[in-house]
Amino acid sequence: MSEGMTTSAWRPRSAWAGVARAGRHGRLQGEAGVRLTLGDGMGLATLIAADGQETALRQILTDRFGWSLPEPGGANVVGERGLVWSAPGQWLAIAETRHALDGLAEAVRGLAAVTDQSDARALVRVSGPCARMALSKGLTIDLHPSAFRTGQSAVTSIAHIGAQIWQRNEAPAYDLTVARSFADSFWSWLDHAAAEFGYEVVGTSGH
Amino acid sequence: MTTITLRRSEAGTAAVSPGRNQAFRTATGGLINRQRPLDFSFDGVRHLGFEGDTLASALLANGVRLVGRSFKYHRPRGILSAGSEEPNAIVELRTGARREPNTRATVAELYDGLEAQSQNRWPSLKYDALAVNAFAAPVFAAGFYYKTFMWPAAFWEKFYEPMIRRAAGLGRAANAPDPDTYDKAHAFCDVLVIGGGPAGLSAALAAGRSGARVILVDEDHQLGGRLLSERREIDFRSGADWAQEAVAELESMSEVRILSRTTLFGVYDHGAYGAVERVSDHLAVPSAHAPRQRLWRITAKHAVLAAGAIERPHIFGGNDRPGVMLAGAVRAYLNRFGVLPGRRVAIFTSGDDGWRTVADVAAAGGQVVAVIDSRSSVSPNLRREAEAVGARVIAGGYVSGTKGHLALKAIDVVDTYGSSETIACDCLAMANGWNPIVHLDSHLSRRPVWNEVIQAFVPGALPSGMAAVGASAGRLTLAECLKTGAQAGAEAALALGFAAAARDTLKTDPEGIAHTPLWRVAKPKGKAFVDFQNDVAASDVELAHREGFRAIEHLKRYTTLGMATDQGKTSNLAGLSIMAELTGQAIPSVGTTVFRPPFTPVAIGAFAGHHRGKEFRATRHVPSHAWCEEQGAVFVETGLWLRPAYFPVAGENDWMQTVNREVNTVRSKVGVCDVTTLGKIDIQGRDALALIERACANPFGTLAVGKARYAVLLREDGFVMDDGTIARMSDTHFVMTASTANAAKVMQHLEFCHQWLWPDLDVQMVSISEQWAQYAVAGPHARDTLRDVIDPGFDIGNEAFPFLACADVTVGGGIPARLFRISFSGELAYELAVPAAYGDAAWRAIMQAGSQYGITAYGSEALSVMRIEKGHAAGAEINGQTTARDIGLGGMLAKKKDYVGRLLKERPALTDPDRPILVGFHPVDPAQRLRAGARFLAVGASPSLEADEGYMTSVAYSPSLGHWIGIGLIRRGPKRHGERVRAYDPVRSADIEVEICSPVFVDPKEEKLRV
Amino acid sequence: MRIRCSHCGERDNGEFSYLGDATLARPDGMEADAAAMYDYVYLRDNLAGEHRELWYHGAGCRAWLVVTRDTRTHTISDVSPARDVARTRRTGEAA
Amino acid sequence: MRYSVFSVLGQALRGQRDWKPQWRDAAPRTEYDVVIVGGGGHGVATAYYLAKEHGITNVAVLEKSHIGSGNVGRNTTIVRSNYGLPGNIPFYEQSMKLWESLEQDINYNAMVSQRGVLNLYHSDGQRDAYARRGNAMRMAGIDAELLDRDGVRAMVPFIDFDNARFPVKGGLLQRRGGTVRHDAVAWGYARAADQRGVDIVQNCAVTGIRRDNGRVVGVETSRGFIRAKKVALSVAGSTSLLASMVDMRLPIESHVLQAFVSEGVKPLIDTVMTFGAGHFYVSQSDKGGLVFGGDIDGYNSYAQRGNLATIEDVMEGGMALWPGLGRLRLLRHWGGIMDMSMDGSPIIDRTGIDGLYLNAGWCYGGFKATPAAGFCFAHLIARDAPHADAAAYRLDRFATGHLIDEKGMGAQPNLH
Repeated sequence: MSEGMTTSAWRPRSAWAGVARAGRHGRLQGEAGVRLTLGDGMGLATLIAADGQETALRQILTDRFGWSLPEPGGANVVGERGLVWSAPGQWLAIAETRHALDGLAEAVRGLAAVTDQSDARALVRVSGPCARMALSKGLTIDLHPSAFRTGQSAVTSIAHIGAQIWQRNEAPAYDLTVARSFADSFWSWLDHAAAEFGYEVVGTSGH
Repeated sequence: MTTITLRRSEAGTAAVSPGRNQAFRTATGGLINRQRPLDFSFDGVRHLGFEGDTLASALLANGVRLVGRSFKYHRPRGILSAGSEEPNAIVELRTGARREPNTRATVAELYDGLEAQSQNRWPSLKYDALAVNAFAAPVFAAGFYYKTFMWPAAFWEKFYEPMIRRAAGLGRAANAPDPDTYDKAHAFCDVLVIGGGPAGLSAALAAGRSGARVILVDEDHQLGGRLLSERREIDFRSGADWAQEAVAELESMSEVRILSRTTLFGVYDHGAYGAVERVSDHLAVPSAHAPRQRLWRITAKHAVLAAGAIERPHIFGGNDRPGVMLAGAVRAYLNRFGVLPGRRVAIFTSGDDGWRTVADVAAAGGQVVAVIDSRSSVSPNLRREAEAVGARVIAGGYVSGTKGHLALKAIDVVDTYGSSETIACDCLAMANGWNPIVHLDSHLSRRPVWNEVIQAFVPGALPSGMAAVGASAGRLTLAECLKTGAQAGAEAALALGFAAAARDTLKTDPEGIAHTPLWRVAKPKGKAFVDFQNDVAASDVELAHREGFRAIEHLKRYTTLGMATDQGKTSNLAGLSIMAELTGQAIPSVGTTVFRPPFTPVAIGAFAGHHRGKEFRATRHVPSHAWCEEQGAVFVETGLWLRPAYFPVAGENDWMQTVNREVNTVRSKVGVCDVTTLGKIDIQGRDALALIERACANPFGTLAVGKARYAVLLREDGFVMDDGTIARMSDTHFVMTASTANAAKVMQHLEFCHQWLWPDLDVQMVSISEQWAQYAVAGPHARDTLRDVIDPGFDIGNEAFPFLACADVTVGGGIPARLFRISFSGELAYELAVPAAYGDAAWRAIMQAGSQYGITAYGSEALSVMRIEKGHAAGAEINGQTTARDIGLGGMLAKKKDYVGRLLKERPALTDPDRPILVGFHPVDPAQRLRAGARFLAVGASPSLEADEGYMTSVAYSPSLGHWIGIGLIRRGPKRHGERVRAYDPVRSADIEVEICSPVFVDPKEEKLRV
Repeated sequence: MRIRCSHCGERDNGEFSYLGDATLARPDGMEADAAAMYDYVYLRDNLAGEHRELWYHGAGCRAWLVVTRDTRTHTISDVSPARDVARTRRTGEAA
Repeated sequence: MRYSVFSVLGQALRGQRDWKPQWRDAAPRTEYDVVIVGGGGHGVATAYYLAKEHGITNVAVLEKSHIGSGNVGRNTTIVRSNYGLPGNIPFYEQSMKLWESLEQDINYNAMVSQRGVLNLYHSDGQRDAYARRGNAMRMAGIDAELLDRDGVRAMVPFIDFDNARFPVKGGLLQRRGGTVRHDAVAWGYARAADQRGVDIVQNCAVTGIRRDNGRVVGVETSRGFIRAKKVALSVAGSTSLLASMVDMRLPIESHVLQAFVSEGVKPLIDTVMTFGAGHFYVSQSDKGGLVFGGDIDGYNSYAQRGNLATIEDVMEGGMALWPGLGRLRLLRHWGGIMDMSMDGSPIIDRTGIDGLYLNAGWCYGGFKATPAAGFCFAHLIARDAPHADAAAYRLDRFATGHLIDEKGMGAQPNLH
């Protein structure tokens, strides 16, 4: 199936297509306070442990993928791959491309249900000196280093839109996802929130 | 008393001469920038002020004392205070769409070009026609309107009420869309310090030095609180200098955030606080990308309340005359703003604190004409100091009345022997003690308690994690403010595990706070006001007492005392004290008023933030949205979704023409519709089927892999919750759809069933609504169209893939997809699900593939027409008031399993054979139009509730039949096919005869969908 | 109001939706009778005081929670995952 | 003294000296024919109609605080009879008719202002649901008009027609709906009941309900035992607490509903308007403040205050509908405790206990019902049979399925 995909004439459309424009926006003076990198084409899948199978699942993920299953509120992401805690017994698996997760369902059969979500989310990486302040306009969780650090994640909402966020590094940089159908509205909020700091958009804007 | 000179602004002396009319500006002094003159206007007259001024201080500097008219009697009013408690000096600030009525001049920062107007007067502030009300004051006593305006009854709305409404109200709202933007932010801290005066600064320093995360909030633009307004000394420097150093130190701490121009307006449960930051209100217009205001939601582990205290006025005749001010305000104007509130100042005090005004007036070049102290015994030192500057001292006396029309000219003073005299003055400073600000600590339903020493309410027991300090805790001296603040800051930090180091006690100059409040003067001359803004006088409190309104809430509501924009900050206790006197009770026995948020009024826009206009709620777009936009689709809001409603093409000039074409094309050729908005839930696991069986009212045990089935869910009360389909992808894997409107609700319900009702079921459930774009391809050529979209090798023919089949397929050369043979339209139809990123491509591929068959895109309107033609229930029928039986689904309910809603659906009223049941309707005259919402009644019956037999739920013009059709609920419907009834629709002036028929109008034998 | 989700930590109450009394047990199975079901669906103690109640962390981890909260003061003394509470209860019933 | 323009003018000349308390602050006697628990609007109205309609004057209203200290003084003052279900329609219309003659009846100006109640709709589905409701009203002889967009624009031109997330498409208007000065209703009824001999007893908390042989014989109070032939509960917000004194569980939860008032401004809006796409409704008081509200906070509560999430939700609704509100300031917000019933409709019925009567479950609609609730409850107490207009408000309807669920939300009180 996966081999077939590479030959497809169909082009995927980025969740940000027609929504985000690359370049500098908002306040133009000085360094941009917020840097927004658009994620695209990543592989995402929900992984839900069957009752009583969490230990076995943990083992197999380590053995087969080198992944460790994060605790509640955790995110074990290295580079563009890893697992982000989403709910009790439930994680979001992340990989560079949608195909990179192709073998996951088979590998954990009987231990966990795997559901492809590669298309379900719009992902943006938020960094820059004012990233925290900009995000705090919509997020109702505390991003201060004493409360939220690299390797931590949260499922929450941002400006009435459901969101999942995890911290990638101490810069800090955050990966933030919202449901795909909300991309336009989410961006409108993000623009409003980041404009006073000046922000720069990097990455694809779709075809 | 040590006298300390305030830090003078650098260019105080000669560089800039006082502005054109700043006749009352002192030559030097004040925390204003005399190098930055600011142009402003009041009632169209231009004046100059300085940076650092408030509108009130700038007006006083220019000798403007009359600033408004009172609410009821339109009495001339001036400036009473220098802070946010101001009841009198409220103006309309700005113009046009930015006009802000009821703005307190005492806290409005001056900016260049500021325009303000007085309000509640006509034609002008000086000559206000409604000032005649003052002569009718004997009639307009508290509550007079409850006793009259009743005859004739019809006159209320037409005459009395409009008259009262026009006279009432204060300023005029702009009532144009607010051109500015608002922002929200969420902040978290260990210690929240509310108030940036000496107590708050001390608390913030103590907590901040420990490393705790501190947020310090102050409503002023400059921190320091009363230190800015008093000539006080801390550790041998001026209080203002000390405050500046404290702020500098706080600013150097990385974990301390200072929010100035920010009012902490409300305390909510579990450490949640609301604050509003006036980001741009000190500017003519906000700068680019900056909001006007920002609403802060602060979550704090501990809070230190250091909000200060509010000075109390005296209650005597004419105490509302412009020129009568709080003594602390007089000192604020003198010391902080370099303004003389009057040249000849009298002081009326009931405590030592008021005497502080004497030296300040003198130092600023004013004349103190008299000090009237209601206490008969006055300290010789105070007396000596006053007499040294030429003031008369009248101990044991009181001010009984005032003279002057638009401004104070003299006061009537009664001395201790009862003889009265008149003393000329243009400013009277009142000092009757201070009321701690106990507002915030009572937001969580805590009652303040009475403190005999300071004769005021102080915070009672506070919720854990909250401490009150300084003046707001009734610790009124500067030394106590510094001490209690530092203590509470350190304690809060310690409690949270931060090591807080104790510092040396700060030295302050001595101060006297001896005080014996005078709740009201014995014999006032003229109306003695308690609530200035609402024109509630002492006599109104007496009337309320006479009429039995003695409980504090009764007093407030009957007289409106404390209900004005200042919420009684200067009047509540005065009202209480008079009632106490009248009822012979102690003040706390009368009651305490309940302080409600917000502390001071907050712009509604700030609460809404970004969420207004189009951004009120998020908009969800379907995967085909870009194509729909390209095609000029007309969209419709469906919950949060924006769905294409129909797709007009050239030559079509009304929506019905378009929809008819779409329906006809589907029924004769093929069409495609974006149904992504349906909720989609992935259900896997050993017990997936068991959960489905318990959640759904119809049986699923027999559902084979590769098959889909209609599903109906009931609420536990037996009414229909939602319907959808469930497809079995494997033994342990199901995909369920829910209606667009109920998608989230169904997901929540299934989680409830799983987590709470049947926790032992091993089920893994997740929403896949966003993962899959889902398109209905319907019509005789649906299969032909899809054959070109689905990869070769998948047999979607009728035998291999019959009605209600489902399967995994691939499209576009290897892209995984799901195909369901289900039909909402009644045609041969499929729903194709593709990964959402390929939704756009898939849609275009379907349009391309179907073009040879004349495919059309169809929207929610055509979808709705076709489902009505097929008699399928949707939102209008599944409205929470209908049972499965009501909507014709009774027959499919399972009999041999337990499921949600099983028992209660059998209640007598729900199985009553007389209940309205879903049937079809068509107009007897085919030319007539049907309307949903019409009520059914027998032909010839006269309309009444008893005659009501049900109502039309959904209607459509059926292009297939060439006339309007409807479905609806009518008593015993299925037994009445062929009967004629009236569809009565008086709200749209319609009343037509309809015939009851089967709800399935098209292809009742379902031949089309099984081919 | 802030609720400390058993899984996510403290969140604003806007992230949750409320269902109600968590001390009620659904009369399960074909043997259950309508009177018991009526009682379960409609009647409430509606306590003024400590109240065990169901909340759903819909904008978070989608867990149902049993929150013990004083309805007079809103003070929350305990939050537990509903599924754990329900399992324990069923075990208790079985025992 | 009878209230009139003449007495007001007369007293103006006498320095308002001769006014008497509007009702006696009665001390409780040892026995009454009827004891009404709860001195809110419903309680005093019930006492008034017991006296006026049924000649029963040996009545006490027991109020734990002062008259009108509960929801009658905390609501957003709206009155209307625009209901859609047959169980509700005659009752609320009776209430509306009583409002229309109230002031002359009780000689108290409660400022009944029939300025219209306009419910906006934003979709075809909502329009049809309003048509369904409006048609039912019209069939019952009640005024209802379905306005289109232009009709709405003529009434409230300042709302957002051009940039709205959920554009306004029209509205259902009941012109006879409007507002009433809430406190005055409680005071006016208390005064009128008092004049007919009813004892208004304030600061008297009921702590127990005494029974003898399954029959109520009186109430224990903070001021002693009071014997009564009949006891009538009218304590919305606290109903379950009183019911628990006789071991009764009810289909009711107590929830907090917040209300809001802005600073006073000159007249802006002269109707009552309800947003159909968010939680917001608004009118303007005669004093100038915009009075507005939204949804309940949604959790059981006996604390008279709410939280920020709901406040923001209401304000967002307000700004979305009426962008000119931005610079107007919120002056005060507060919470009241509602009896939220399981189908969103009230209960006026006997209980399983002889001599104990129940008036409860008003959700957030009790104020508009005050006159009819008093009228029908008095009827029930006096005759031991329900008044025809309130016959549907039975306590057993949840068991029989005769629900009166206007919103179709089912047995979840916080959704009604």
